[in-house]
Amino acid sequence: MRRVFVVGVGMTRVGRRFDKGLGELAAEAIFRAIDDARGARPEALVVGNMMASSLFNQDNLGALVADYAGLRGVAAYHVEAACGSGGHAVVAGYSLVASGLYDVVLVVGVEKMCDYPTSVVTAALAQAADAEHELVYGISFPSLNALVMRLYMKTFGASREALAQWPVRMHEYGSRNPYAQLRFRISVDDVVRSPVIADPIRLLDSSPIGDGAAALVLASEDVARKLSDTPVEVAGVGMATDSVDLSSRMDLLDAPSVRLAAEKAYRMARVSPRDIDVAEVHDAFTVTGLLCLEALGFVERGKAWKEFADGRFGPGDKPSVNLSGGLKARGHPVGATGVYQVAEIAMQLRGDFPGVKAGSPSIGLAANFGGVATQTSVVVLRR
Amino acid sequence: MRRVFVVGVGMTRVGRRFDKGLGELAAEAIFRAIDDARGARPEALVVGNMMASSLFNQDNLGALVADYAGLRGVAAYHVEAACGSGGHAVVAGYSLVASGLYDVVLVVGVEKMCDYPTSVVTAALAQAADAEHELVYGISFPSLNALVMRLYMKTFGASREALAQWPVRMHEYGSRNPYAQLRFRISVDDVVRSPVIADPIRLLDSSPIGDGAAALVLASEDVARKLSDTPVEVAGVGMATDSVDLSSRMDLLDAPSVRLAAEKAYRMARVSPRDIDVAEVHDAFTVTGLLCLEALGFVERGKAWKEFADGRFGPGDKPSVNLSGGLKARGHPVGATGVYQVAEIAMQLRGDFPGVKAGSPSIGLAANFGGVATQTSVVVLRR
Amino acid sequence: MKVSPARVWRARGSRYRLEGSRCRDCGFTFYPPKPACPKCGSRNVERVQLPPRGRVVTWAVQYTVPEGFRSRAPIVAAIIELENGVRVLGTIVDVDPSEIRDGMTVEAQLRRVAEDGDEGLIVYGLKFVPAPRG
Amino acid sequence: MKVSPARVWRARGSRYRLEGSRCRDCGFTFYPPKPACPKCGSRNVERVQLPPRGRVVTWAVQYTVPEGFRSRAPIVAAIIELENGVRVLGTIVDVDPSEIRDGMTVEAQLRRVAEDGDEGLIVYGLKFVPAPRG
Ligand SMILES: [Zn+2]
Ligand SMILES: [Zn+2]
Repeated sequence: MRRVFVVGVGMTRVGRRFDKGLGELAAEAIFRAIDDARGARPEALVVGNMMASSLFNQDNLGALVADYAGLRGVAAYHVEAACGSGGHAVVAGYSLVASGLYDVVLVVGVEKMCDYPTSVVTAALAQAADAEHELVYGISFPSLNALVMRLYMKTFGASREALAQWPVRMHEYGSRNPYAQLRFRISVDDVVRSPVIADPIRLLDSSPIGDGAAALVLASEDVARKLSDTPVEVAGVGMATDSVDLSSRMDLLDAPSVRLAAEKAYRMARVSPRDIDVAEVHDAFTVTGLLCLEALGFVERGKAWKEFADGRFGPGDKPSVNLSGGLKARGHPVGATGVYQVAEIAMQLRGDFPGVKAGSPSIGLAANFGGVATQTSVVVLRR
Repeated sequence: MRRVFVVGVGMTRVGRRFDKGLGELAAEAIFRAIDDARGARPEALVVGNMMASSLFNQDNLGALVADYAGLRGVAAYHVEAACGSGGHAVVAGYSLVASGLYDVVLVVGVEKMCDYPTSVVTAALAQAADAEHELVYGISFPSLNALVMRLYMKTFGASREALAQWPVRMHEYGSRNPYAQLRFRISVDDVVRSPVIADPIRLLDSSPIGDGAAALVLASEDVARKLSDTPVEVAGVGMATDSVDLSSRMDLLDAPSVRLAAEKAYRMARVSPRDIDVAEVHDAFTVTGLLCLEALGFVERGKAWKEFADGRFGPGDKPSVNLSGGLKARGHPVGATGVYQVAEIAMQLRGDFPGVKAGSPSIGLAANFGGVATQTSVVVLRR
Repeated sequence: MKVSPARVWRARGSRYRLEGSRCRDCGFTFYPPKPACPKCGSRNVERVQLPPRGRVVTWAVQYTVPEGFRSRAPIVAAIIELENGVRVLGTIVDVDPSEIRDGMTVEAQLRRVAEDGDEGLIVYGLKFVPAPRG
Repeated sequence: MKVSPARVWRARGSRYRLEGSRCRDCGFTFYPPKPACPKCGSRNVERVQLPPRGRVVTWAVQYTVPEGFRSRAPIVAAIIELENGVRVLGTIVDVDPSEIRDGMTVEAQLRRVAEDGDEGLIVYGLKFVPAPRG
């Protein structure tokens, strides 16, 4: 297997970007990633996106983004895995380099969600659910996660206030990340009194709606040295699935797709959960952040809420988690999120992440999923 | 680079499949491919599809198909490249094996188009065009191809009757392919008198609307020997892009994405166009079939219409083209088509294609694109 | 969502009659029905009628609803464990959301669930209502 | 198609005023505008106003139209080569389709192009009409 390195990263600040369409916004992140990789010339492009089809009537997205970024002609395709599209695009891009097909591959995640009213975005997000047996009843994506949150709290005895520690800490980190959508601090009180979206999920348990794009330049070993002084190795990748419908899940408090994807990535990188210094996990909602910590093996089942509320997983801890502010505060432009995560971990390992730093980490991890842990990608990076 | 082999194929007959949804139809093809590969156990799944989002409100398609096919847990993602989604999914699946990430990978293309009225399907197909500058004006996908057809006929002096030879021959082949949607013969007269869809394109210049699924089992070299007595090597793959909008195309009668993708695939397989014995090319419309023959290097620019009308490219010719009946008669369930093509070529090379046979071919090629040659994948197979 | 007669017709078993699938190899019964078993992967599955009654395992009261469902807000989503142990995700109606309790018994009834705009098809399906005692 | 005020506003340059981009490095001018040059890849591009007049290079007369455009059928799609050589894909209106000829001169005018259902936004954009002689 050829070794693959991240040699360039680029992000846009998540937020309302009424000024740019899908192609222009993706190009903005791509230009930054290419500049960061000393003007690398990508031979192929993988685009992670969920909603271009349902909100913008735009397919053929790989070609569209290539052309808008001045890369007309390169190989390209679009990867969809709902809110996990970005992370899966990274794995797809990884395999294009590792296979020997291409030496330099660009991965970009892009999503535009702010153009439309919340009800329209809610309908588009619900496409992550089973259209025939969930979406048809008007059940929203937050609602599916609320089912899990209520069960988590009851089963493990977690209090509302304890869970609120997650968004509080995320906003704390986000306030120091220049790319974050929500750069203000909040209190436990703010969380538990914020408007109810899908009881027990409140507004501040939920990631915001935002536009954003993030890009990576991946390169093979020999090329990587020319494009970067601080290449970060993609040491392990894994992907796994669960059912789309929640009805037939074996255990709603397990996240087997996260567990299986992580096992594969750990095995490939020859590391264990204890070796991870810094991680970005998929906290689309408070409860999914907690489930990630458990399924990734950072903490025992049912204990993430307690250990997190007690202060674990902060900067310097092993691992420190979501120093970007996570989906909660950095933002969650759904199909782009997984690429943001890998870019942030790469920067933490290079030492130039512009927000809260993890210290001097050498191994990092990004976990991104579509649906309620329906399909997960895990990427392990090494300095 | 690890060698990759096709060790199993499975297809459904293209047509109206009101009895099955996306998951069930994909599973039908997957079951056949797995049975053909001696009960292979895939570790990963790549799903090619264009319209699940726009027609069925269903994202997270990789996980959905995995679960419906009894593969819950495997790695999965969905690849979109409009009508070229299937071929790009094959390349993505190839790279998952060639990279060493997985030994056995399933690729499935699935599309359901018959549930909705033609106007709704026309709108969904138009998502292959530029939403902001083409689709917004009500311009349809056949119309974009009609622009090219008129220009082709005028520039190269091709007559309406000569072009009609394409669909006539495709229906001849299709009538002998048990998987084909259109299994009846037609005459030149039928073509030139068929209803006008987007003048100069008539109904019989156009591929039909159909439901279908096709699947491949891909395996690494050592595993391939266990799963098949007649493994077919994926000897070369290539992908390339052009603009989505037709406005900024450099030359409407060239198809650079086909040319570039083919060059890459030829180089990798160490073959030239003259070595190809059997090919399946993307005749979504008569003119795109002709452009493919030219851009793939089988015939000079502007001469495909003449050589085809004169009888070239039949069984036994080098190459013989679209013996399946092509998109025109086998059918074009858009996101599945590229997988059908590779499955058909693999069967031609194994000698068990159940329709018109190419003789004893040893090298075959499949070319599939999304849009008007907007993004193309080319796969070269070797016996 | 987009609706078509074929699409609605295909889902008649699962959405009108609460049909699931049962694996003849490992015995796992599940909803919605699928052509293979999610537990053991076997294709040896059969359609089975699921019992209409069950108990609430967990629920959510959803105030933000997708486009097209405004008149139905708030929507109560729930996981119901049917009498044979099979779990079904559905909605609960005819009840004040504040009265829903863990373990509450509910029963499936055929109701109108969605419309395709003002002039399109009407989609029917099962909703759960509090079960009469006894 | 789905429409939003932001989406319509973003396209105002290209759809209301026929703006394209010009590459300051290689000189290539193209439509629609993009942040990089399709020919040389340079990001050194500027917005330019394109001339409203041009000649028909090729055209199609489209009888089967997407949902929402039934009242506009048949639609004439065409590639127009503007006076400065830039090509634009658009529609031609106010003409009997049988009268369209190769090289015919046409001119862009602002027209209504689509509606988001009965009560949604109205989208405007440029359509081409036969140009007055002179
Ligand atoms: Zn079973
Ligand atoms: Zn230029």
